[in-house]
Formats: sequence, structure tokens, C-alpha cells
Amino acid sequence: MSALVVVLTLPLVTALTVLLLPARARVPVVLASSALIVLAAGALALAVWHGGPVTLAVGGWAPPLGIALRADGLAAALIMMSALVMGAVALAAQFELTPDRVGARMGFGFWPLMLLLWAALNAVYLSRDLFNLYVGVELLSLAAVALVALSGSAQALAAALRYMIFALAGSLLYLAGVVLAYGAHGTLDIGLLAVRVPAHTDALALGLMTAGLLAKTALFPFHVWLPPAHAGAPAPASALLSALVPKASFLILIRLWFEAMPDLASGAALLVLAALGAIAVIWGGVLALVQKRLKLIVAYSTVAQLGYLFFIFPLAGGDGSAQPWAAGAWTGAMFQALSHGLAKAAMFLTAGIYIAAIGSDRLGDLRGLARTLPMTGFAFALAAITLMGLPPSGGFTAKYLLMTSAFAAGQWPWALVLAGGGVLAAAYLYRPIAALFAQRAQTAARPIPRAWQAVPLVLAALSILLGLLSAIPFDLLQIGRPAPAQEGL
Amino acid sequence: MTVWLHIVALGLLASLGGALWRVWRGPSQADRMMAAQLVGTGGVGVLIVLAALQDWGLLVVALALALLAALAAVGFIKAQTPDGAGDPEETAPPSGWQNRRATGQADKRA
Amino acid sequence: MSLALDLALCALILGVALATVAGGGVFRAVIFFITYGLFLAIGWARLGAFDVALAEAAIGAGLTGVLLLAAHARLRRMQAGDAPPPAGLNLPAALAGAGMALALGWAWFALPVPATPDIASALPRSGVGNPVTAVLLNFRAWDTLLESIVLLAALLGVWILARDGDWNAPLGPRYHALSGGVLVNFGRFLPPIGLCFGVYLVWAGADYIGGAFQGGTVLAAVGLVALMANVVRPPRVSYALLRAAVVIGPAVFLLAGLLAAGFGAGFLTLPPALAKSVILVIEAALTISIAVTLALLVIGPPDDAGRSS
Amino acid sequence: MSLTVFALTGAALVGLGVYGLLALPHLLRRIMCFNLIGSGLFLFFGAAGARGAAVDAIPQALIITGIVVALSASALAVGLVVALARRTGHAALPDEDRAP
Amino acid sequence: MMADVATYVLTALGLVFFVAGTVGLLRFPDTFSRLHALTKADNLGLGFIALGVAFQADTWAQLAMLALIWALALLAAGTVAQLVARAALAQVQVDE
Repeated sequence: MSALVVVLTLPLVTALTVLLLPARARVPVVLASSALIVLAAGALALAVWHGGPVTLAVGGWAPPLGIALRADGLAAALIMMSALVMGAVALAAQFELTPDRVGARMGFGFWPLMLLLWAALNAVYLSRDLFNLYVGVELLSLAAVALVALSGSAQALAAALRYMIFALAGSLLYLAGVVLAYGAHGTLDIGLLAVRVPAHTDALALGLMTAGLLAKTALFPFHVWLPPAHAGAPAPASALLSALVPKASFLILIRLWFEAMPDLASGAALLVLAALGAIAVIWGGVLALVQKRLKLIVAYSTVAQLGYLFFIFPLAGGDGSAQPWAAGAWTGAMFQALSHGLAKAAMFLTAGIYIAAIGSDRLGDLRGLARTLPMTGFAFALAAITLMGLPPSGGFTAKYLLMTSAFAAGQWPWALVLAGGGVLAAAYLYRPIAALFAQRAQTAARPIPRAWQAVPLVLAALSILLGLLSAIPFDLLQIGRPAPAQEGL
Repeated sequence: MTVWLHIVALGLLASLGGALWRVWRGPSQADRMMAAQLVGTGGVGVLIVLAALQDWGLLVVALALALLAALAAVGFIKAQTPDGAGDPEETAPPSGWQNRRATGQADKRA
Repeated sequence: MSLALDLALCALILGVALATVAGGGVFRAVIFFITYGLFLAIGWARLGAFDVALAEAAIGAGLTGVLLLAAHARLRRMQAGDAPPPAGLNLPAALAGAGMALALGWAWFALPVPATPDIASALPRSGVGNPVTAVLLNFRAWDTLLESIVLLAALLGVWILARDGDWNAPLGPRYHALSGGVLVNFGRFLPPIGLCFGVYLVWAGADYIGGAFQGGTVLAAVGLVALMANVVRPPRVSYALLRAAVVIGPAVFLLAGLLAAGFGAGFLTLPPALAKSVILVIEAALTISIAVTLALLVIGPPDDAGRSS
Repeated sequence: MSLTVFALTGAALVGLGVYGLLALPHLLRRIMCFNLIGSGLFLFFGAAGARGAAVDAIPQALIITGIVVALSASALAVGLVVALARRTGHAALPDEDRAP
Repeated sequence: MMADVATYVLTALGLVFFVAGTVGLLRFPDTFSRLHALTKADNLGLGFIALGVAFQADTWAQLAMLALIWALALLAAGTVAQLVARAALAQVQVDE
């Protein structure tokens, strides 16, 4: 059985199993199968590395009748990153979300929802079919909304509902585009749409799908739902929501613009997308600067960090073909997606540890905690290095690639935003770091198991390692890269 | 025959349009619900006519509609009771209906 | 003549939708929404999409209606049943709505008529005669499998909305009814009919109108009537048989797909010779899960009425 | 001709739903508006799929999937509204953004 | 031929009952009289429509289905009318 089928189905199989198991068997099964999925993700990446993109026509029916799945380097990398984050979150959640700490309801609910979220992510990463992507994204949204609501407080419920409204509106806009695409071309397959006979309605279809996906990716001005939702969820859930969920809708955007309908990319549209990204970088950073709670700072930082991803649209190309900087910008944005995922998950997990230790994540209460919990403080600082884009982290590689392509393309405003965003990130992350590493401890902390403390440290270290060993992911990301990402939109 | 069945379907739809006015006007919730019930029955009638007109398979749809209309009505009746879970025939809620382990008549039977 | 019928039907659909959006009062909007689903089902019948008509009649007009009615009743008891109606026309919203409608209207006239996938020649290898069922259970089985998981995710999401203190209580509100009353008798009489009809729909769906989702919805509907009449008691979240019923559909579906992959045929590939029986087994299991899941989605999380305000 | 009538009805339903979604504060009404938009899109889709020589079964299958997905989402949304109202007494979201 | 005549007459009768039910629904002054008008009229209306259409049916299965639909509608409407009347009696509430 191929690794692709395993990463696609094992989260589902585990979710169904967990529903049938007694409470005490739950965690061991999830951890064991998480390890298996990480291995399968590695095997898939290896298969892609050696043999090029892996494809599968589900049910043996080729498009346009059936649904095609395809793992290219990008999908394999995202699957691997998600598997690592999921595995780490499962390890942290076994300490944090035990029934005696949070009650039987949350202790039960988190696990199947997390696994369904995982299944949805892998399904979206792999799918080549626009309607199948719709179903996958709906599964993702429902599981994510439920995770936001998990704590049950009025604030969390309001945040979940606001999220749900944006997610549903986004789904419907996307669906409208899918309807027009099938209505005009009789196919939903991304590969077949790339070779379609152009129709007048294509621009409308692409616009509707893009608008819907932007709402789900929380790009400015659709970002208002994200901070309360990500800050209101229990920390392990926040880690998943912030690190992974927006990447899925972003990936669909990439598939649409670079693979299905690259011929429709106009300079103005690309400019708008990147400009919204730039505003998100600045605005998210400024708002993160004025927050008083650690989880809110980290959540607003997600708004800012997601903004960088949209620089891919004008920079991964230009007016000619085969510009040397195209590779830089495309790969840079993907590095940003990967390193942000690892670092952001690490940050939310450290926030969870602090809340478990002192019952609060207010900056004032965090003073001096790095003395009592040194591993956690170190993990936060490492993750912060990645988010600020300092060498030698994965975030540095990402921003370096984006910045050099911006200069090479002569589009220096993006470089300016990259630099400004880095400064803002340094500023808003300085505040929690300064508090954590303050001289005297403010609050007495409950003891935290060392194994729990090690989890975010490993994730943060991975995000640094991504920069140190950037050659391997760099080459993996080039496999199966769509032609427009080489020649530019 | 085809023309006549079209006319019947159109007439039914027109009649349902009239019933919708009662849904709009109310004034009581029961008025609205009963008018909706008439719309449901009329819809079953339209589907029966369409079955003769287009495809007899539509009788299946008509049957499903009849069944589901009953469900909506039961849902409405439940919603009309004081705690939203009762039965209008229990003129007063059975003593201790708040407590599910208490002695509601239905509880004893089960 | 036929056009006149369609015009009248569409006018009713639009009028009812307008009343849902524009009318004051949430209860009235809910009732109009129920009739909307009904007219829409007739519309699908006119379009020749009988399977969709069946799904819309069962889900759109029936289950969604009950869901909204019950929610409105609960909100009313919390004094949240109504919000002050917005004053006048919201101009930005009207512009957005009109823009969207005009864009789609324009698109209709601009859409080319494409060549569509060749279902007819693949149908004999699919194992079933109803092309819609062939698409759902064979050609695009992965969609349908994910969709059954979506239902499960929604159910889990609804369950975790319970208050912590209610978590071990039976699901849904505490229904009660007058023993020997009209409601109880109805709740006893209807389920057998619905059971036969639901099973018929699943069985007939392979070659004719119907299918697992429609059959499951009908079963869920009569199940709900039985629950509301207090003829059947809702179980607790922890009840093993309940968990099994919710899981069996997706589980059998996945197992069939993985077995196919294990034997080298490829994930979810059904060999034509076996396809019919495999599809029937999957549909039977799916029907159970869909019926239970839909009914439980409607009654909501465990809610111990004794402690509710 | 009939197909055009249904398609344009679908488009109008989407417009109505979008209006209601943006203009109506009560969350149950917003959920109904979501369903209006979804069913309007499906109606458009169904009409589009019936234009060819033979009726295309794929849109029908996708619509059935879509109806079930819409119900799942509605059920979760309704559950959230009821849970929110139970804690706050309101079935509308607070107007001000939590964002400063 | 006879069958067609029966269909014409019976469906026309059914239509008349439906229209009468609607008129009663619109014209009668209070909830309870409206309820009465309604249940009588729409059940008879549906019955005559079903009977009329039955003369066009080709198979016994279709006849059985028509009978089942009518029986179910009759049962549901009877039950519902009784319960709605009780509910309305308990609290004649005017919403919104």
C-alpha cells in the first residue's frame, strides 16, 4: 500500500478507532498512529524525492470522471510539516488535556477532532479536484470551529461563531466559483482546467474562488475572526489552527493561480493580493504590539506572518520567462509556510505550558518564568528567532529568498515591507521575551513535566534546522513545481 | 391530459400561494404552522400530479415529503410546550418534569 | 404550459425566500424557510433531478426545518428568540447581493456548453444502474467518504457544546409525552412505515431513485419522531453501541477502499464483478451511520433540562 | 427556456441570501441565509448541468453531497448559537470587533 | 377514455377542495375554525387528486404508493391538527 494512501487514510482510521476505544487507550493509540503517519509522510517525501510526483486516480477512474490525487514536492513538504506539528501537539495534549485537568468532555473531544483536522489537511494537500477540495475544506472548517469552541466559554463560543460565519461565507464563494468552472468546462480537475478552452466566465470563477479562500486564509481585511478564535481555543488546538489550517486554503490558492488558471493572472490582481499581504504584515504586527496576553500576541503575529505568503503572487515571475528570481520567491513563500508552521505551533505550545504553570498568559504574570521553566523560555526564544527572520532559521531563508527576488525584480516596496515586518516582529516578540527573562519571578509556578517542556523546544529547534539544512527542503519543493512558478505569472 | 395536469398543478400552486399569505399574516404561531402544513400537503399533491406528468418515480419524493412534513409538525408541537420537550396533551407538566429521573408518566412506562 | 408552471414555481420560490429574508420575526422566517425547501424540492423534480428532489425534500424541507424550529424554541426560552429588526434597507448589503445576483445572471448567458464526462460508457462497469449513485459511490467515492466524515465532524462539534455537567446525561433535551396520548401513538405508528420506506430507498437507489443519504434521512426523520414522542430514549455519548452506529458507515467505506488497495486494485477501486455487492454493503452501513448521525445532530448535545434556566 | 428561469432564480436566491447574511443580525436568520445561498448555487448548477443533450449526473451527485455538507454546517452553527445564547442571552454576535 | 374522464373530474374536485381550504384559511376569523377548515379540506383535496391520478397509473405498485401517500398524509394531518389545537389552546400566543 503506497505511502500516499497511508497518509490519506490513517488519520481517518485513527479518528474512527478513537471513537470506539475506552478513554485510557485513546492517547497511546493516537501517539502510535501519529508516529506511523510521520513515518509514512517521510516515505512519501522520499518517494517524491526519488521518483517525482506521486499520483493516484481514486477508484481507478481518471478525471474528468473521477478524482485525482497528486503528491508533488510542495504537498509532500506540507504533509511532513503537518505530521511533525500534529505529532508534537498530540504529545503536548496528553499532558495538557487530560480528563482530570479539563474534564471528560474536553478530554474526549479534542482527540477525534484533531485527527479529523489532520485527515482534512492531508486530503486538501493531495487533492486535484476542485469539488473534492470543497468537501475537504468544509471538513477542515467544521473540525477547526469545533476546536475553537472546545473550551466552552462565552468568549470562545462567540469567536467560534464569528469564525464559522467567515468560513461558511468563504466556502460558498469558493463553491460559486467551482460551479462556474464546471459549468463552463465540464471538469473539476486542476490539470484538465489548465488545458481548457478559455471561457468568458473564467475570471469571475477565479475571482469568486479566490475571495472565498482569502476569507479562510484570514488575509487582511478578512482577518478579524482569526485572533479571538486562535487565542480562545485550548493551546494545543490553537497550535493546530494557527500553524496548519490557513496553509490549506493558501495551498488551494497556489493551485488555482499557478496551476489551473495561470493565464488569467493580471498584473493588477497580483498587485492587489500582495498589497493586502503587505497591509496584513504591518497591521498584524502593529496590533500584536499592543496586546497584553501572550496568546493574542502570537495570534496577531499569525495575521502578519500569513501576509508574507502573498508576496509570492507578483514576485514568482515578472513579464518575461525564466527569470532567475522566480525560483527564489516561490520557494521563499513555501519556506515561510513551513517555518511559520513549526515556530507558531511551538509558541502556542509554550503558551499552553505557561497557562498550566501559572494559570494566566498575561505578560505581567509571565515575568521571570524563564528561570523556573528554562526549556520553555528557550523554546519561545528559538521560535521567535524564526518569526523575526533572523539567521540561521527557516524564517530567515524564507525572507532572504523573498527579499532577493524583490530586489531582482525591481519591486523594492515588498523588500521594504519584509524589512519593516521583521522589525515589527522583533518589537512585538521582544515584550514577552523581556518579561520571561526578567530577573525576579512574579508568580509561583506549578511544576511541569520535562517531557512536556521538551515538545515545543523540539518544534522550535526544527524551525531553526529548516534554515540550517535548507538545501534538502529546497530541492524537495522544486519537484513537480508548476511551470508558471518557474516562468512567473 | 397533459395540458389538464399542468392546469391542476398550476391551480394547486396558486392555492398554495394563498396559504402562504396566512403564513405571513399569522397572527399566532399555530396559524403559521397550520398554513405551512397545508402548503406541505399541497406540495405532495403537486408532486403526485407531476408524477403522472413526468415520471412515476416522483411518487417516492411525494411520500418522503409527506413523511417529513409530519416530522416538521411534531417538531413544532414540541417547541410549543413550556419546556420545549413536552406534549400539549399533558395539560400541566407532570410533577417534577424538570428532573429526568422523576416520575413523569412516560418515564414509568419506559 | 410547462414554462408557465416553471415560472409560477420559481415565483413562489423567490417569494418565499424573500419572505424568509425580509419578514420581521424569526419564527415566521423559519416557517417560510420550511416551505422554501418544499418548493425547491418541486423545482428539482421539474428539472428532472429526482434524486436531488428527494434529498432536498428530506433534508432541506424536513430536517433543517426541525433543527431551526427546535433552536428557535430554545432561544425563545432564553429570551433570545428575536432581535430588533434592522431598520430600512441596508444599502451596502443590497449592493453586494445585487452584484452577486447580477454576476451569476450574466454568467448564465456567458457560460459555454462544454463536453461533460462520459458517464454512459463507464456506467456498466460501476455496478449500479442509477448514474447518480454510480457517481456518488464509485466514480467520486472519495467525495462521499469525506462527506460522511463531515457529518461525523459536525456531530462531534455539536456534542462538545454540552456543558461539562451535562456530559454524562442522555443526548438532547429530556423529551416527555402523555402516555397513551396522540403523540405517543403517532410515534409508535410512524417508525415502521418509515423503516420500510427508508430501506426501500437504499435498495432502490442502486438502479432507480434513492440512495444511502436519502434513505438515511428518512430513517432519521422517523427516528426523531420516535424520540420526540418519547417512544425511544436517546442514549448517552459514552454508549458503545451508539459510537459503533456512528462510526460503522465511514469505517466500512474506508475498509472497502483499503482492502481494494491491499489487493493491489488501488484505493477505493471496486472490481466491476463485485462492485454491485460492495456498493450495497457500503450503502447499508452508511445508511445506519447517516440515520443515527442526522437524528443526533438535530436533537443536539446532552442537555439536562433540570439544570437549564 | 425553463432552464434559464431556474438558473436566474438561483442567481436571485444567492443575491437574497447575500443581502440577508450581511444585513440581518439574528444568527438563526443568518444560518437560513447561508442555506439560501447554497441552494441558489445548487439550482444554478443543476440548470447548468441540464443544458447538454443528456442530463449530466455529476452535478446532481455533487449537489446531493453539497446538501448534506450544508446540513452538517447548519447543525453545528445552530448548536453554537444555542450554546452562545445560553451563556450570554443573545443570539447575535457582539457588534464591536474584539480587535482593538 | 373512461379513465381519463375520471381523472378530469376527480382532480378538478381535488383542486376545488384545496382552493376551498385556502379560502377558509384566509377568511375564517379565528385560529380554531381555520384549523377545522384546513384539515378537512386538504385531506379530501389530496385524496381526490391521488384518486384522480391513480386512474393514469400503469402498475399496482404505483397505486399502492398513491394509497400509502394519502394514508400517511391523513394520519399525519389528523395527529398534527389535534396536537396543534391543544397547543394553541394552552397558550394562544401571538408572536412578533
